[in-house]
Amino acid sequence: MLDSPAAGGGLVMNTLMSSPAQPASSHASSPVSGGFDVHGLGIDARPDTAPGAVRVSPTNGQWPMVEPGLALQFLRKMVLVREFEVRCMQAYQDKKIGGFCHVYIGQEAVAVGCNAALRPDDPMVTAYRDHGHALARGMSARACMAEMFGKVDGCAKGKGGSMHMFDRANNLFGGHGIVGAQVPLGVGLAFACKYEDEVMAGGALKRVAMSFLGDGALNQGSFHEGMNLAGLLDLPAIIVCENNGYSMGTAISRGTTMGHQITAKAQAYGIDAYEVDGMDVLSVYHEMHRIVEHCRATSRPAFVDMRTYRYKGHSMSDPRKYRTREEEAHYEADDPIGRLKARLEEEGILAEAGFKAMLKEVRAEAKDSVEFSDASPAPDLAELHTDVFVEPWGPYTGSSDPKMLGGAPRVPGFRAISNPETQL
Amino acid sequence: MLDSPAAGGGLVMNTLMSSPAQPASSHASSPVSGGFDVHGLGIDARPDTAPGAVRVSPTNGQWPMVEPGLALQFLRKMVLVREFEVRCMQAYQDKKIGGFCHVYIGQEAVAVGCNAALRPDDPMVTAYRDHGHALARGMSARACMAEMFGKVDGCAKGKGGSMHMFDRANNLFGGHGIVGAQVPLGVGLAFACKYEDEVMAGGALKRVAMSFLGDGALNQGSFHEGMNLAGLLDLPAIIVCENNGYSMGTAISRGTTMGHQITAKAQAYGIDAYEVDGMDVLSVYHEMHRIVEHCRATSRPAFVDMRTYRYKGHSMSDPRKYRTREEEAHYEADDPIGRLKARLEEEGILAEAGFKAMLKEVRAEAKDSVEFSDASPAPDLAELHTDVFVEPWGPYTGSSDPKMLGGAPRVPGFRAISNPETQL
Amino acid sequence: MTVREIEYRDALNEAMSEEMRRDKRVFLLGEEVAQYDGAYKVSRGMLAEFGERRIIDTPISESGFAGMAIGAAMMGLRPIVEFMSWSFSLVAADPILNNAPKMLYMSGGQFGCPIVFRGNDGAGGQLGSTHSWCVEGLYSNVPGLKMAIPSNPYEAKGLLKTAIRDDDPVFFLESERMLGTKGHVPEEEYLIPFGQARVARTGKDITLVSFGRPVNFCLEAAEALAKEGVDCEVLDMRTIRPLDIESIVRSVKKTNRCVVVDQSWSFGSPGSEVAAQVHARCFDDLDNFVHRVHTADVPTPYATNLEAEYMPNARRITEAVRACLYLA
Amino acid sequence: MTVREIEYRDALNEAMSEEMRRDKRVFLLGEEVAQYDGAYKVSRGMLAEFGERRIIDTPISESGFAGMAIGAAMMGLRPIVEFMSWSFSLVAADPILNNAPKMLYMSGGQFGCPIVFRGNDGAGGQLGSTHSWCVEGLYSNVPGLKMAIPSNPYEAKGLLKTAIRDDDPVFFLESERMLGTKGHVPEEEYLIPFGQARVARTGKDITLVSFGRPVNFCLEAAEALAKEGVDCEVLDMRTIRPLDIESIVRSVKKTNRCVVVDQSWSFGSPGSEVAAQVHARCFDDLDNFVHRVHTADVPTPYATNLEAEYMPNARRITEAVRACLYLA
Ligand SMILES: Cc1ncc(C[n+]2csc(CCOP(=O)(O)OP(=O)(O)O)c2C)c(N)n1
Ligand SMILES: Cc1ncc(C[n+]2csc(CCOP(=O)(O)OP(=O)(O)O)c2C)c(N)n1
Ligand SMILES: [Mg+2]
Ligand SMILES: [Mg+2]
Repeated sequence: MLDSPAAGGGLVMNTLMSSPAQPASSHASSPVSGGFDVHGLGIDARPDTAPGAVRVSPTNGQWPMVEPGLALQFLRKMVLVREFEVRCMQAYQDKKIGGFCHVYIGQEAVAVGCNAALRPDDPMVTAYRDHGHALARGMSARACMAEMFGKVDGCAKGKGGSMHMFDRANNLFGGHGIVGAQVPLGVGLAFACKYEDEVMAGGALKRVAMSFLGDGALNQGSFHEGMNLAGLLDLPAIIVCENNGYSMGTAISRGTTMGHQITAKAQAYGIDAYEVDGMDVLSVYHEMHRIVEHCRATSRPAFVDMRTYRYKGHSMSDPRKYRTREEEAHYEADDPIGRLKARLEEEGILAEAGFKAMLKEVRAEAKDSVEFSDASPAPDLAELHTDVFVEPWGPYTGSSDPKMLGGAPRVPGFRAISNPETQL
Repeated sequence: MLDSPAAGGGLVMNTLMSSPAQPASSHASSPVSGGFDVHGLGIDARPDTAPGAVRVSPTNGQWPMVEPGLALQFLRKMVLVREFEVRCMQAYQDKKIGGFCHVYIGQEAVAVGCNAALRPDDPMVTAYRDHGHALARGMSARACMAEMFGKVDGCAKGKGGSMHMFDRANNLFGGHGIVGAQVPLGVGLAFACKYEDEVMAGGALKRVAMSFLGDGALNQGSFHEGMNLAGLLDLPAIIVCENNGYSMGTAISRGTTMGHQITAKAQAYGIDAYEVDGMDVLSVYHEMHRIVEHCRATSRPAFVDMRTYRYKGHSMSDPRKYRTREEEAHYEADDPIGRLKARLEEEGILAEAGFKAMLKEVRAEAKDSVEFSDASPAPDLAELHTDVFVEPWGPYTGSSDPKMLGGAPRVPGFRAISNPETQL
Repeated sequence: MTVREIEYRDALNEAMSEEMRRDKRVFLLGEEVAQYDGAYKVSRGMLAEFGERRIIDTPISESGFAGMAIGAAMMGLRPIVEFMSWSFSLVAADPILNNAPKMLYMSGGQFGCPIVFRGNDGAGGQLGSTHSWCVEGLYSNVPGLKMAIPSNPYEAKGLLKTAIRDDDPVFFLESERMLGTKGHVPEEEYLIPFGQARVARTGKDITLVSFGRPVNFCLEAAEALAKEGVDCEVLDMRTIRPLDIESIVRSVKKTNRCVVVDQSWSFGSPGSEVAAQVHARCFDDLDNFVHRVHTADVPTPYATNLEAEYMPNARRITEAVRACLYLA
Repeated sequence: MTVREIEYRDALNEAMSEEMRRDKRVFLLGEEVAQYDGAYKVSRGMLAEFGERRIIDTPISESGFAGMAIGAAMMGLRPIVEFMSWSFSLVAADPILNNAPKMLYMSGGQFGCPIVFRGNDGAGGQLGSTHSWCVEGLYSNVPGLKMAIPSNPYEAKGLLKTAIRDDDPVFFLESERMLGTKGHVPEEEYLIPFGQARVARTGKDITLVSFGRPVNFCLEAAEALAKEGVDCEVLDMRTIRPLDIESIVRSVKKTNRCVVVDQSWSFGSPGSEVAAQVHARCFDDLDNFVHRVHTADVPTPYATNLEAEYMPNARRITEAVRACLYLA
């Protein structure tokens, strides 16, 4: 155990192969800190045996600071996600956003830290709680907000909505609405990374694919089938479980066996499993950086139990009766933004005035995204019938009126892949 | 490790809770015996910590003999299954059996030993390789064979076929054709056992439900969802993986991560896992008896890695190119029937003449099942439209000829349940 | 008779609660049905009344818990499986289509499957492509199942009670869009038999055939058309399987024109089935071909305006009626 | 042109092998496709030619490997996913229906899904209830996918090559019953475009519309009927989506009668869709309603005699034709 409970995240590699003699549940009752621990397990710090990675460790419970520019970027992005989500909630109340809307407040360190550990050409895929990932990946707040407003300037022209954020330029392969469904997709992204390297590009690309899922998705068969495939085919797949302790109103222990130690799920597939403190962006970044580079070097999949917490309800209509306000307050006190801000001030990188300026800028950006989306036009009704096929055909409008599809413009060959040696 | 490699099956309970410090893979390279081990792991004998069960152990590598009448029943049933399957193969060649036909030769000890460990009122469900289970449960060879012949005297009037053997009188809830699909069903049988006890019968019944699956089914999501539910709801579900080392032509190591130690799959759900030598009916019986009674007492699920081998191809058309004839011969030398016969002779329970008489009788029974099935009539064409609904309605025969279903007779209330306090 | 107005969700709740009081074999399981009182509050209060043995929260494992419930039904229990949305039933397609509707047949009549699968069905509310399934378009193709789709609170209660008592698997398609809709539901017990359409409006000029929520759009369109002097008969089919084709035929033989309004995609849908059967049965009676109104043949869009255009609505129904009457 | 007869399975093999030679992005995955040479030997020899990177054995995880292939397709690869049988695709219904056909739409045109799902479809051979699905009855309801169903070796090769080159998801429905059937397949390369029906037989009295294996039953029935002086036109639709309704309409306007033969269950099927559309487009041309021949509306029975009665066959087609011509 680390000295300071606040430090939280020691990197833990949990495989039957590497440390079988270490009783996994020895710290089962130690909370992360304070009296609340929705995950039912403290994070302990067993030795990291991952080969080939530069070792970065917390000292006195604190993760090393990163280069100031990067640290400020972390802070700015986390604040942007939060301010953006606050605007979302407001817009949802104002009925400018429809459908389901799942905000990411509390989990910002995860998307921001994970994304920073990736290369821009590494593909990423996530679930429906996806605004944070989209912004972290580089989607503009405007495109993200306009999508939720159902406007033509949205990332998907308003056709996808809050749960389905796609961004081809930034290699974000979607938010996905069906719980667990994105795991096999993410394994497929990893498959493609490896395939392109081995069959087409001669080993030059070395990308890894990162997939996110919620703790509730651990109970879907698709997660298990995806894990087995990743393990079997030795795919560069990094599977990050954003373990916020709840799936809707179900605490993890009520829905998931071994919920106190979900790394057991990865061990069942012989996949290296890590526990990471997701409330500290420095922890996330350092840990994920090593996991990512280890994966890039070995093409072996990894599973991450990313301990985090969502401050708000599951979606906009959730009264959160299944947990106490005290528990929420406890986690809010452990806030990733607050934590980084304090570190930056402590280390003299950021002063209060600087933070205020950043906040002002970010708030303006969030506000602008709303104004932009208000002003953006609704998609033309003709859009109803586009993007159904790359090579259009149809539609079948019933017996009254069969007619041909207007159709989307041909998408030119998708992502350009290094000389596919094809006559196409 | 036991002294004699031939003994094979020590009972192993494998949970993170009970023996976390024991490295699971320490014997990973010890074969069961000889040079072949499709499972990639020797069976070791860690202490059995299952509470509340009478301890029966092998001495000098041999499991204790059971009461002679029971032992002879084991032998007879195993021989019956084998002789029956030989007849099936013949009838399939003669095109009297259609569709797919998966024979059970080599695995007889599993169905026979497991069934003997159950009470007749304990429900059972299995996959498509189900003739052995049907016969072990008590279905007549006639009903089983006639089903495969597609005749009206078949257990399902010829409507189910080889993969779908149902026997309500004997509480066999089907063979099921979709790989893995029967696992949630079996968990549901366990659910019903517990529900009837708790909600309706006041704890009087105490049944357990046994489900079988092949090693290939470990890769289906339904297995995982079923396991999680069984663990979560504390169901009296015993899930037996008939690990014959292959799913069609795929050796377990090529399709299943941690294939050398599939108990890891159960540990992921906090479910007690056992490894049992499935080539020795005494091992199967003793081990399963304790597992079953432990489950009955605690209502906790159990998972069994039942090591076995199929001597024949996956189905009738399989040339078995994926393994050597030497490997097959090795397992055939370890034959469950031969093993029990030798023990019975050794212990003076059965003499050669007695065995011959038994064999003759059983062969006659198998032959009779063929003759009976030959003579049995095909179902009446009207049967095409029966058994679609308990409360008939329909069918929709297309626009040309919509008409009402003749319909099955109302099934009277299914299994009679202890006073359901219903006004129905 | 007391005139009492309650919400669609409460009508469903009453149906389940009454049947659970009546028969201990009945229980409810699904995601968030117990402690959360139901994601949409349909099972509000039921945990308190029936306890956790009979109101069971499940993990997000549709295939697992649907299969589990089918096993329990084979044992003689009578599970009600709540899918938070039918859109989430695709991961459970194998147990609900390969097991439940075939068990009786495959076992030669030995094991039935008295189970109700229920949940929200249909687009609307901007839930986007993955969450807006009208599964009647898919699943009604499968024999061995019954399928009910209530159009208002009264229907919801009466049909659900029948579904729970039915000895066969019933796919019960509710509407998230209507959960808060109020309607008359008597205190007195009633059941609505399967396979008997309801004449929601009598008329002589044209027959509108519909299922579930769109029945209301038909009534809306009929009101508007009445002002133009067009007198529509509206049939609420109540069940898709069994389909009460006789009532349709009777009506069409009177009106000589028919429009089918079906919220699912057009291709190979209940709507095409009705059209095909009406043509077959009323070949000499029809003055025009059966017109059909469906959702557009595209994945469900998110944007408000696109989604509104995508779905059947009173305007589109009115247009179809006019076209069918050669008024367009 | 060389006259060369090869088996249906080899026609499929050639289509895949040629396209894999042509385009490195194409690969094949599925259960037993590599080391076993295919459960039905369709991929015989392909591991030897293309190696284990491109011919990939998978575990029995249809949902997992279908989803994985969809992810790979989003990256620009062109997977061919073999389902040993389409009957096993129900466990993968979510990825194949919720992801593949909707990705382009949900992403506003950013990510397509150039993938082929292929495998055996249809009853016959006594595989029983769980293994005899005609998934066209279920899946053709879904927009965003294309669906091809070849009726002989020539069609199988030409359509599969088109499917592999198509930039959209294609559901390719083969027939285990026909894998050993021989037919003329030229050495020279050819592709068969989607959405263009083939006139398998010209005739003037009645139009038989069919898909896949039952096209052959129609031809058989047509031969028999010719002896009775009934001259049938037989259309092999080739693809269910897109449906070449124009060719059907052209033919029906000539013959004035139509029978649809569809191996799937009747309710809400491709057959009901064709009937509904033909009635709409040929309302004034038809001398009788469109008659339909389907499998019986029951789960698939195992027994030989029941299964034979269950399926569409030449006798039942002949009866429907006679009925449609008022000869019965
Ligand atoms: C297959 C499926 N079942 C149910 C749902 C409804 N649903 C949406 S989110 C959710 C909870 C998921 O929780 P978790 O995976 O922990 O993610 P979190 O919301 O905590 O980010 C549920 C049940 C769904 N989208 N898909
Ligand atoms: C979902 C599904 N996929 C594929 C198949 C085809 N199939 C039937 S048996 C089998 C192999 C199963 O192997 P295993 O589970 O080890 O059982 P065993 O045959 O060894 O008894 C396969 C792939 C199927 N029936 N269901
Ligand atoms: Mg969660
Ligand atoms: Mg096996």
